[in-house]
Amino acid sequence: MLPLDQNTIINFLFYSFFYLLFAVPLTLSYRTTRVLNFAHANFITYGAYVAVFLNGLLGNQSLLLSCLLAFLVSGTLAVASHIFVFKPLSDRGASMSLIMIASMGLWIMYNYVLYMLADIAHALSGVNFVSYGRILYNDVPEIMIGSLRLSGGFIAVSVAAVGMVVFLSFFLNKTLLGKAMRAVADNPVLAEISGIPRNKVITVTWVITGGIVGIAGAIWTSFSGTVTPTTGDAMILQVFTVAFIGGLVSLVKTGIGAFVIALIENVGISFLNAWFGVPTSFRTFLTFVTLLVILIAFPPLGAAGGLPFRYRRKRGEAR
Amino acid sequence: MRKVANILEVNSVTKTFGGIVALQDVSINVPERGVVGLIGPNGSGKTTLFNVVSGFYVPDKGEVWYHNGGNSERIDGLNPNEVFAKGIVRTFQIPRLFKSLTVLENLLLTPYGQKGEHPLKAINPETWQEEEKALAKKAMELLKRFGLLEYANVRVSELSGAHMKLVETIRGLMTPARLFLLDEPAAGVEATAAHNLFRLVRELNAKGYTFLIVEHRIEVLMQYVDYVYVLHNGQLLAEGKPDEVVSDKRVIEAYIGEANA
Amino acid sequence: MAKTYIAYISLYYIPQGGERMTQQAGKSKFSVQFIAAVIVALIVGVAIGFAASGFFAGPQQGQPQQPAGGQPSASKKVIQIGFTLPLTGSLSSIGKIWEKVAQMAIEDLNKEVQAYGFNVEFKAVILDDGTSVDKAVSNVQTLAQQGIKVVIGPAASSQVKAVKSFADSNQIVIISPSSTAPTLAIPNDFIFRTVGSDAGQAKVLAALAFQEGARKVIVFHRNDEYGNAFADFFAKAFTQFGGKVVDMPYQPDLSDYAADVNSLASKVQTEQADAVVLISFDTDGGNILSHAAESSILSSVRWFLSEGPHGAAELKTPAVGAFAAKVKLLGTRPLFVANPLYEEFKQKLKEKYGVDATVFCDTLYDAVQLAGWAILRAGSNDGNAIRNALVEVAKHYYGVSGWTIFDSAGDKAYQDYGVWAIVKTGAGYDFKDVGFYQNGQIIFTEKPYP
Amino acid sequence: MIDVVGFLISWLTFLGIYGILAVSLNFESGTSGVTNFGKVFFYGLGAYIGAALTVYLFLLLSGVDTSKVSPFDIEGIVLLGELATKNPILDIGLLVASLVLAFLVAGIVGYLLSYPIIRVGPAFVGFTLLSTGELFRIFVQHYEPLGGSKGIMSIPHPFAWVPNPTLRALLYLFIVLGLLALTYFVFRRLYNSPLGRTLRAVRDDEIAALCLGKHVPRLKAMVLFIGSGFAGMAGVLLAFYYSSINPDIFVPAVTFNVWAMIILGGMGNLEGSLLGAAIFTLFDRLLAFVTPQLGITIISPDYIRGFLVGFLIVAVLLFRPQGILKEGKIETPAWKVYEEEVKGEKSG
Repeated sequence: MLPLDQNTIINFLFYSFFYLLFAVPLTLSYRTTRVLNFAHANFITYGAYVAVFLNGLLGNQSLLLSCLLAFLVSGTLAVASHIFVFKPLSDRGASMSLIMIASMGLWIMYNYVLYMLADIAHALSGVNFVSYGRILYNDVPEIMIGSLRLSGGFIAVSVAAVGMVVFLSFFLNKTLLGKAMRAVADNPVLAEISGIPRNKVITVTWVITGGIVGIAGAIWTSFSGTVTPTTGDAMILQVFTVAFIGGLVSLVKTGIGAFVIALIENVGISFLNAWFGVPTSFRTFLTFVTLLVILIAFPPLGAAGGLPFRYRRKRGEAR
Repeated sequence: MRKVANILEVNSVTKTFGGIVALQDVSINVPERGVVGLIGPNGSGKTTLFNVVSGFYVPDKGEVWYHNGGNSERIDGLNPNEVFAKGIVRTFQIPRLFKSLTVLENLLLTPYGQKGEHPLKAINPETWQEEEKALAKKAMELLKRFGLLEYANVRVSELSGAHMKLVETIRGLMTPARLFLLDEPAAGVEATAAHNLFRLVRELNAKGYTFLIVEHRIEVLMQYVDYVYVLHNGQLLAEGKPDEVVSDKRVIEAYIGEANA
Repeated sequence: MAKTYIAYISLYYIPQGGERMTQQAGKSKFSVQFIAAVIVALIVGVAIGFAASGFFAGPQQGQPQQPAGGQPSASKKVIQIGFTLPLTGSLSSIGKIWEKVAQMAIEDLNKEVQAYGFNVEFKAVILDDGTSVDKAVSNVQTLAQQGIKVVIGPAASSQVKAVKSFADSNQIVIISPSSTAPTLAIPNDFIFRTVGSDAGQAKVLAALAFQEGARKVIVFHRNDEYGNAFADFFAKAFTQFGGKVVDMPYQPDLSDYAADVNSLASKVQTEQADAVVLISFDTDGGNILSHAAESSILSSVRWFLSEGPHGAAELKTPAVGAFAAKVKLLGTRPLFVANPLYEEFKQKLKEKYGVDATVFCDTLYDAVQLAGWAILRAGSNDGNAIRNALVEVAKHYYGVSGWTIFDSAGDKAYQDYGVWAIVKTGAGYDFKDVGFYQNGQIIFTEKPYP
Repeated sequence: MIDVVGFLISWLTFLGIYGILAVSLNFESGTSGVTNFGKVFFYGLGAYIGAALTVYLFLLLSGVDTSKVSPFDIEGIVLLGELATKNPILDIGLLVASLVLAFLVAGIVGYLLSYPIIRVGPAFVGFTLLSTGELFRIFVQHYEPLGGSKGIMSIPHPFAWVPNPTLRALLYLFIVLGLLALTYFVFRRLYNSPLGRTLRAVRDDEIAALCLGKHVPRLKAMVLFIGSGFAGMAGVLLAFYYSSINPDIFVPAVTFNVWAMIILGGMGNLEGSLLGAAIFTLFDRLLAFVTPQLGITIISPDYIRGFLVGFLIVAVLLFRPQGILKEGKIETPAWKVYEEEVKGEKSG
């Protein structure tokens, strides 16, 4: 029996769109800045908590307002990380792993700042912010298609995901800054020589990355049943897996990765459960296995600082 | 029919990258104890050829042969470390030294198959100390000979560009290597230093080493090489003695074409 | 403390020359070593400082305390009780409430013992273990090193297991208010639990589900020790009643469970189950229920819950509330039904700290009371004596969690169970105890759902 | 009065275990450039191998049929606790056997894992190992022969037969410190050898090292073998120390803690890792003496502690990237030759 019903499809799309919104900016930021940013998880969580604080402290019920503020907050966070940490490090010629570790430090730091903020907010209002239920917004409509009910959160995430794809494809292909961004991604040295303002490009990349992810985080509060300060952390491994499917280089492949992982997590595990009795708690396990399989079968050569060729066991085994 | 006098033979090598032909049917020969230049405009396939010879790429077609003494071996498709083990040393356009190590250490780590590189032996210094001392003596001699003694204990990240190139080149002398592949030794170096480097090449050549040199600065290169190959758009355009090549119309056109582009 | 921070901070500003430098300068190397030495010295100094302060201010059993700050209670003997609670980490939302319960329990205990004429003052030493095993162990060790013999906590069974070895060999009495793992029911050790084992509750939940007409249920449970053990016991009890059980674990600590809930829905459909039994904690339980509320399949079967989600704010939202009414959601939890002490406790907690009593608040409160009286009864700071006294004290104590008698394994021997529901109130939705378990069946005191 | 002896014993035992992790991680990541974000995987693997081997073998060798009395049920747990006090040879023998086996298995798994990751850059390496750790944790949670989510309990303490608890802890501390010393000795030797030099070259520039004839994939696999082997031994030490393990112990946070230690101490400096491990473990313990004095605070002191860990990582990388102790040079006899030559030059 195929476990394919309306809800499965809706859920699959939900996850796909969220992974798209979380992972495409990650790939974008990596390929432009060469920083594998663990603090990406914080952009998600901060976006979500902007919405949570607005709702819990001020009673805000507008998703649009939450998204706007989340864009600002997460975008600022991203740019601040760049200006105060990543830029000084890369200016000094620190290695890629070192910057990666610095982002790990930022990740831990931001996380606890959020816990502290939740504590302060708790002291102010008496509301428990460490685990916050789904927020109902009054400015996103529900749509009924026949018997199919599309929730406000679904409308919001679809609009955001489609909006991001349209925006990015326009921005990267048509605008000067976007083209410069691609040039920096392709060859930073050459881009610098040819007079592209690399620094400006990178700053803009961070704004876009943090901003989009922040918006997605805010929308997440209208989808997920609970928001906690570890919301982003618990998801970041999947998001990275999605981005790795794109080799951290290709935005299109990352997009495909989002759908693949969403498919595995929503439909694949149900199939395995129905047919082979694999426990459904293997859901995340499956994601990581996918990652390992991809790395073994199609190593992303040259991506993320690896050897630019495949080490051969025998003469001329592969090229 | 191979000429035994050649140390390196590249026989009609073709290499494509997803439809783009980087090398097409290129054949070059490097004679034993020769200094051979390889020139061509940007994107003509020089570096690809180097990458094929040094083992980074496997050619789609063609063969690469290496004749060391009476030993003839096919080396295409070997990994870079295996190519090195056969006695071919390669340098890079931007010197790739090990930045956190000192000049002396950069030299010391070059020899292939040191005893102390084996983990079980590394734990027991007795097994490798003598070898290490002998290597150190050899390295110090080299440094002395090339006037680098004062830099022996300096991290290479603090050296000037010219010194880096020098260290990268003489690093190969720590090994029994016969053939040096130099990738743009004169790039980014001022004229005097470039000439010094090429003088060193001739000096070493006189001692029996063979060189294949990719160089963009033709005016410097031509004074020092015996024979020149010209690549253009992945194909061999011309070859011959330096003065012949310089006057070759096709070569001039290729370079002018680049200048106009 | 401050000193250590200053040492750290001063470190960052060491001149950058060191980085560029090669190995030429012995001087700079020396300075680095010097700094390292200074840091080590500072740390050791701070450590000795603490040791010394502990020497002056710590509890010295049998001797009157020197007044610290000239409090009027100067002549009272101070006895410390250690706590290791999950103030951060995955259990932090209830840990925060427990912290307040612990404070309140100590206050009440002090009033009570002083009323009996004991010239002692109990003091809570509360440490956070972040729900981590390593920290729980180091907390218990730290507490023991301060001369504390009774430690309340840690919360999770995995933590209790890890501290067991240290507690047993150093005779530290551990009283966990919330660990329910059956594998910890070991006789003659120093581990006590003021909460009934999951086996009991699983049986009650099975009885509840069966009595409510469920014949084929899907047990959707956390894939951790708590969830797996509970599910096993439930399955045993429910099959004994003649029902059928389908096991379905989910991985805890995810950010969202929409996909899992979806798998659950398709499982419900393919298995033709008539009820879902959810065994979860608070955050994941709230998450799962709010997703389930959106599924028509899951809204058409009955739901039965364990004690984990009880008290979670996420369950009071209108969406979940409406869902609860639709599926006639019922849960079980350890509770001494119609215990006036518990009602009083709940009210007092709300008045004093503004928080609602959640799961295991009562067992924690009683753990503190038992610990205090046991220490007094033992009359010495000897772990073994306190352990023996604890068993005796518990035999004669009726607290907010009911009778506290321990069985031979040091676990709560008699546990009653109540049934809770989510009902509509004036302000929205809230939890309500609607029945209890007696002699193998559930007796409802009121009808929660029309 | 604070029990200083008890404090030192418990702190040093933790320090010993974390010290082994930190030194081996520093050798992998600081010296050889394998960004291992999955340290906890090998640590957990070792712990599980040691624990499972011990509880099964202990029961079998004591003549108990493990198919009837499972070491994961109450009966088995109680039985193990009773038997452990009576059988010194088995207690110690199984610890030794566990250490050896854990070293080998964790090492071999590390070696095999190098296959998917040798060709990719640090970002992929780090992340792949990180997710492998999670993979392992989820797997163990499901795998009943290893106790599943219950974990393994009542692992016989090697000195369970010693009646005095302080002496018992002290004896175990000696074993831990002995292994820490062994770890340090081995890595010190490897570090100051031509191998250490080559590994540093690989870290600096993989491609150039390859062109100089260094078999980079094999070197990395070898480093992962050794580093993982020692992490596996640390896991065994933890398992025997706690007498119980379960999947919840081996979360990625452990790896990040060890990373913070080596960054603070100095990447590429083995003594630095020990110092970093000492500072971190001590800081945690001292904090535990202070925080209860603060009572209920608005912001939990542990949040501030967590914040400081992250801040420390960032600040050290920004302002003192080499850590407290910076990377030293590779001490081989070559420097003696160098000094002689330079002296000869000057006098000559």
